[in-house]
Amino acid sequence: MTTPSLKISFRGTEFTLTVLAVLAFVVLALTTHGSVLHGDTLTAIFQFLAVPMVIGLAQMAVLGVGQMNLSVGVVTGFCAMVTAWLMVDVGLPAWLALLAGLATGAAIGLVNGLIVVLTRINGFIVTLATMTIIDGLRYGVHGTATYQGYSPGLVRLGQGSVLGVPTVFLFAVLVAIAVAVFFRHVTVGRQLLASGGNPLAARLSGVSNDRSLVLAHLLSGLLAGVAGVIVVALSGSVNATIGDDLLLPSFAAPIIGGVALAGGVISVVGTCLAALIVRLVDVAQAQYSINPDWVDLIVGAVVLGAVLITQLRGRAAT
Amino acid sequence: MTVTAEKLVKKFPGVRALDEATLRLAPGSVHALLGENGAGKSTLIKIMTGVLRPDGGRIVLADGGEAHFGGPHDAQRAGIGVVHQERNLIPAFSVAENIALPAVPQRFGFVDRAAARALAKRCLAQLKVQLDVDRPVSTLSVAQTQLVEIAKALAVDSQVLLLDEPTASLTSDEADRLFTVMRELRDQGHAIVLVSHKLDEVFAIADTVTVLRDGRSVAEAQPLADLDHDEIVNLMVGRAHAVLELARTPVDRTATPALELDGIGTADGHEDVSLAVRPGEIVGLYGLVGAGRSELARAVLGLDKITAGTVRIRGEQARIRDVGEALRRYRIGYVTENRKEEGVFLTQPISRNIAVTVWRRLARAGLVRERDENSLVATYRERLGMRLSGPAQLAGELSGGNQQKVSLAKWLAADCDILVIDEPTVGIDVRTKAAFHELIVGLAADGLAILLISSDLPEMVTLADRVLVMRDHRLVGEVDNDHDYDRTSQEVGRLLHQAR
Amino acid sequence: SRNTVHSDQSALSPGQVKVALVPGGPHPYFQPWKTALQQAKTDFKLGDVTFNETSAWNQTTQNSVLKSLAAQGFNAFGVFGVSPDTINSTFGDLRKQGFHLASLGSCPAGDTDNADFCLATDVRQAAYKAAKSAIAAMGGAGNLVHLTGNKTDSNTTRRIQGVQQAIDETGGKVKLIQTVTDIDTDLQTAQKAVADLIAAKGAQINGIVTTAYNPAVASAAAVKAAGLPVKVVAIDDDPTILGDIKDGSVTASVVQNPVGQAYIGSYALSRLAGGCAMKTSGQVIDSGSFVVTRDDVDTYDTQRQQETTQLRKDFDDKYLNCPKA
Amino acid sequence: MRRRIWADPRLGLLVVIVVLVAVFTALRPAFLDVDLTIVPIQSDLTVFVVVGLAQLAVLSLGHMNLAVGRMAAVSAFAAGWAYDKLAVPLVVGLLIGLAVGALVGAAAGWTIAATGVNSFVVTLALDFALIGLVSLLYSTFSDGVAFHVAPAGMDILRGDTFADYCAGDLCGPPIPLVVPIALVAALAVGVFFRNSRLGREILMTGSNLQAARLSGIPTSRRIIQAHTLSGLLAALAGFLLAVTNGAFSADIGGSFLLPSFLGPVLGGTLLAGGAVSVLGTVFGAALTEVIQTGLNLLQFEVEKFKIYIGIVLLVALSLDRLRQVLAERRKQEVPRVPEPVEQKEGVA
Ligand SMILES: Nc1ncnc2c1ncn2[C@@H]1O[C@H](COP(=O)(O)OP(=O)(O)OP(=O)(O)O)[C@@H](O)[C@H]1O
Ligand SMILES: Nc1ncnc2c1ncn2[C@@H]1O[C@H](COP(=O)(O)OP(=O)(O)OP(=O)(O)O)[C@@H](O)[C@H]1O
Ligand SMILES: O[C@@H]1[C@H](O)[C@H](O)CO[C@H]1O
Ligand SMILES: [Mg+2]
Ligand SMILES: [Mg+2]
Repeated sequence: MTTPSLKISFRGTEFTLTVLAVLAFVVLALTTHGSVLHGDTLTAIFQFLAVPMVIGLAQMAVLGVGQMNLSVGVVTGFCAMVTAWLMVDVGLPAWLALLAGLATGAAIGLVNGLIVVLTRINGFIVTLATMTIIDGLRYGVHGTATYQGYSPGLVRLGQGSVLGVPTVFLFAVLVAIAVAVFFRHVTVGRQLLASGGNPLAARLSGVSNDRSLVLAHLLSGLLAGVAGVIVVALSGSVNATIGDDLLLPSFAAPIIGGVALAGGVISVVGTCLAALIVRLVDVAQAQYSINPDWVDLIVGAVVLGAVLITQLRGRAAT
Repeated sequence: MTVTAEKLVKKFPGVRALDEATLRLAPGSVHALLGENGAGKSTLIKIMTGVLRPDGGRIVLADGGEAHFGGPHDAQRAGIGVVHQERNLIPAFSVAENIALPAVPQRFGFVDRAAARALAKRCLAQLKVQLDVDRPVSTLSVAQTQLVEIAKALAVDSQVLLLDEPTASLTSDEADRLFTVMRELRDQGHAIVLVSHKLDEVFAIADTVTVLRDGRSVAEAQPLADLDHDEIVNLMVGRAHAVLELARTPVDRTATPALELDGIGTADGHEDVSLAVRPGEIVGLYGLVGAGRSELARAVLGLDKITAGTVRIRGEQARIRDVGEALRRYRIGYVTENRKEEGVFLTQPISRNIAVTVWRRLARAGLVRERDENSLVATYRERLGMRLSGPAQLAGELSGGNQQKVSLAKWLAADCDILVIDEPTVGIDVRTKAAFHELIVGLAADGLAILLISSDLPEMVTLADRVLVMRDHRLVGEVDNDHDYDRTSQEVGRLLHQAR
Repeated sequence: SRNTVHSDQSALSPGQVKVALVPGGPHPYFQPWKTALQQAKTDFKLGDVTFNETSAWNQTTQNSVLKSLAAQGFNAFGVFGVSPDTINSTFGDLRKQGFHLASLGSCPAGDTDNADFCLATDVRQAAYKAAKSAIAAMGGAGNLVHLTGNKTDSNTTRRIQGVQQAIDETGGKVKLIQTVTDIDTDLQTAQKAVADLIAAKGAQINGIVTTAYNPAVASAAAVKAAGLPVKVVAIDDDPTILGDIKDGSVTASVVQNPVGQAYIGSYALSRLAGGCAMKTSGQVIDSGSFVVTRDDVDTYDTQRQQETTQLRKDFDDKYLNCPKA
Repeated sequence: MRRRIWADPRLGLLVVIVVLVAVFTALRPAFLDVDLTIVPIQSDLTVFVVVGLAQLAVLSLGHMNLAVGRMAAVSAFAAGWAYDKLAVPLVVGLLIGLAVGALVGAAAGWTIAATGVNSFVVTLALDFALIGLVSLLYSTFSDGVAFHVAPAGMDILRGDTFADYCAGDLCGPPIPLVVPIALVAALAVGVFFRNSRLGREILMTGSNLQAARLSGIPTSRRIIQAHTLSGLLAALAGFLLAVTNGAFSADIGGSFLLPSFLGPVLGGTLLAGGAVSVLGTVFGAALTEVIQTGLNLLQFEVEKFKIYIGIVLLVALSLDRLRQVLAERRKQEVPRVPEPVEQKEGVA
């Protein structure tokens, strides 16, 4: 079986982004005299890449049906808090708490999706409202205080590595592969993209757009939950501020990665590569001691630049 | 399988699209569903395929049971397949996946791509179409998407197949292949419904006919053999339809051409295209799909790049950068061929759709009054016989033909000297078509210079003073039209197919 | 302009005084305000008290919270202004309408305070102390990093100045290699910034001084996890930080006096409502800051209580002008 | 033209607003306190209506402006700088601010029109860039993060209501002086999109870019103009906020983004483009403000407060949907002229 989408395209967004990422890495390595190639630095880069990657995928899942999910950030924070609460205050074993954290994310996503379908209110607005609600719930768990000292085993696992690769990053990669397989090979995943690409055509072909919408939101919530448990395992301490800075990055990754806002076209690889590029900007800031004001300027330029380059390459190709 | 749609009623704001319409289908026959634009044909088909729910009436299946379609899926399961009037494909998906979409072959919840591709290949082969099934649909031409759409309907094993204007954008070759498949299916006992405005093809293939007029069935499942062309038209129109003789005013061939192309080459590949259209003249531009006629028009209007030659307007050399400049400075209008994508604003009221080209003229101190727009609508509603519930109705709610009228009306309103009209009557019913023809001739009589692009040869012969034939982006000859169909069509055919 | 006087400016009995404490938003720093406020209510027999942290770090929201509370009948406010640059206008409005106001925990930017008084940490001084103790822990030489909060907050500017002063006093023996701002927004951002910093410069860093909560939590955890010999000085005494001091991952924390701010602030407000006036309107009063180390982690609160008692005395003796009873 | 009033989304909003005001007043009579509730609500509303209009200006195209807040911030910086360093009068500073906002908006529009990159991406990138820029500007040109200036008239504009102006015994209503500014802006934007050629051509561009181009509309110019208008209105909102706050500071606009969408979208403006509702935007902003103030008066703890605000929003929106469904049913019964107001459903 030959799958056309597996062919490597030298014109696609993924290729451009790969070149960009490699280039950025080489420049960083050269100008810091190899500092970024140092084990600790690499570990830090990839450990903190896991969450931006997964959160980008969470946004991508709903962009696939032409929706947006403004609640991804707060859901991540809420799931992290719930997981920690279950371990610290309820005393559940870590694995059970993690599962509950994931289930919480999925449940919130399901509710988002159901509201969108039942009320026909635009998902942007629905998730704006649920974002506000979850933001409140996030503080309801433990107020402003920080959870710490839960399951040392989990934290050891979260901060550890396998063959030099941080476990959380490996986990994120597995999640990304699962998401890619879902959208490429699983029937409901394809139907979801069909709904996003042309809802009327999908409906006329017997695809339930409502089901696609609910499913996309559910997946988005679940992935936000995944990001939440990654935070719990990686950082060893969580509080209600977790997730505050995730909303804009959640959009930046898929959009730079070539995902269409209109729906129907997604790119898992592009989203992950874009997350990496944005992450490299952070790293550059620390390496060169850049004033954070400049970092924002740079991120702005990188976002626009990456998209422009892809666009221009795309245009040149046709 | 017999299916009967009995006394279906469907109400839309302002209209009863169906008013107790009945359609009886018998296995082993091709059934033509005819009617003017807006008669309710597509609505009937949408109800029979679960897309719309009727406000009255019922659908009875073979076993005498009443069907209640909650959605397209239910109709599909009941064995009813369909090709809708509008294209409905997923742009980013491959041909194979689009064809397989209504019944995705799967294993354990995973798409079985091999099976999907095999299915797609089989359906395309049935239509004798060569197409890479892995190509994304977004890269296909209009005709190709139409073919994929038909293949998709064949993919579901249905006993009843409803085809809503399937040949509108097909070449006659492609249409013939479709008819062959339709005959095969008929012979296997399928019931097939064909909606078409091309009566020739209806007579060529259909066995029985139902005619809709204003949502009512004025002929129900009559054998087509009992009727002739004129009788059908009279049924559709509701009165004796006189074929009008269009009186043409002779053109002054010595006058300065209103539009003149001299040795034009374009980025799209046109070479050395020269032509002239004089005031009062209708110059036809004929060719097969893909010959480059629309592209030439687009280049003249500044939408594509001109790389060689000169354009002269009323004798003056002109550099047109965009449609706005064409309209305002040179008084050229362009009636596009794709009304849905380029011609009308589906989500906007009809008034704005028509007034968009003349706001500059209507505006007082930059402000436009609704009253002025509405009177424009009244004018063209009358003049073009548009069926609409009011100026505030959204263009998207109109039937295809009426949308086409809106698209033309905006250029008529703009009061141009030169009109480029691209495929004006695709999907337009006979009466409207005649009215369009009358209109175009009238415009020429008023002194407009008209460049008419059409793939409808009879239309060319009816309207054009001269027919230019384009092939592979070059003009290959010119036929002076004496309105004798046989002679002109032979001439044109010769030019079209002669060896180079 | 609007001159309607809402709160009766004649002397109120304590039972008529209703105090509302309004922090900038939800933050661990303000949690002690709740209990201190209740204590004040009992001790000073206040009519009613409330603690409202719904401002969500948004000045417009805080303004409407304040007006809503006023409409509810609260007549004395202790406010941590979200935006030190604009809070004075809000104070001015409320003052005009006859309410009593204290800026608590943070003073408005600039030299004037339209509130009756400001009772807050001298943040410049506190940052100076923090940097000093970090430098001491580093042995008086080496490289220091400063992690802090929102750059558009004038407190941040003051803290940067305080740290710089301590650095300058070492005569070049300690170098400030980086000041990282804007990482107090959320914990994960702080964690990421600290991880990157340690990865890039871990070997050069001898000390980290943090003057915001999330960076403090993140630095303590990161240094502990990496097993680096870096001295971390944290801020405040949230249980997490105290735990870090006890287990040695944090060398010291500069503790402020939120309890004193809320308790004494409420006291002074009730006195003002009772007919007293500030001798100097808009007076800035330091609520004190204390360096807490492992040695005094269990006892530092005594010192704070003493200082708080002293604060009350100072109000009675130095700051307030009260009619003789 | 006959219009069915219940089919108008704005009516639904008005009903929800009235009901909420009644409920809040019953629970907390202080809701009607003139100085502490009515007047401040109007001042806040002034800012948020203009913020909503700034977003609406590009929603007309089916675009988004994620940099509304930061456009307001740079404009406020420019105005503050002019007051501080050039000591210009109030109006001149305002004009400078507006010009800067318009310019930044035009730059965004130009980038979008010239490159064809999605507006979401361009304004997202611009937002990042401006966050950094604003901060750098303030740290270079001011004493850190704000200009504390009060040009003549600013305090009056900030604090006064018409009730402060009396002719004999007759005083004006308790309406802040800034309110007419927002009203004029709303009216102007309304007329612009409803009646002006330019505004209508922008809407047509939003409705179908290709068809607009082929109808002779200079679409690139219209895109730039819509974004310019957005920047201009963002600047006005920034100025109004600076005036209400009393200082031109770096954090102006920091919380504009969500309200900018709430007003228009609650008011029935689609994200898809081609149709806008100015009156709806005013009502949408008013609804948000009423909910916020009402819940403030009810004094919830922070987490409950947020939860309730979200729930009330959802309920308000769902009620509006219910009204639409009912209106649609009636529409089926009575043949009527359909509204040019749009209802796109399902996958957006
Ligand atoms: N969604 C809709 N909303 C409102 N009116 C509609 C809608 N769909 C169809 N109509 C109206 O119903 C009538 C029948 O339309 P229909 O599309 O069935 O015509 P048709 O016979 O297929 O015409 P054509 O030959 O032009 O395709 C027309 O008057 C049309 O304007
Ligand atoms: N068989 C084909 N395969 C792929 N693309 C095609 C094919 N035929 C036409 N096209 C494309 O479709 C478009 C239509 O061509 P063009 O408009 O130049 O032709 P035309 O002579 O105007 O034909 P039409 O009658 O369709 O208007 C062109 O962009 C052309 O490249
Ligand atoms: O001083 C205070 C506290 O330390 C807390 O961080 C809240 O904001 C700061 O300005
Ligand atoms: Mg039809
Ligand atoms: Mg063509």
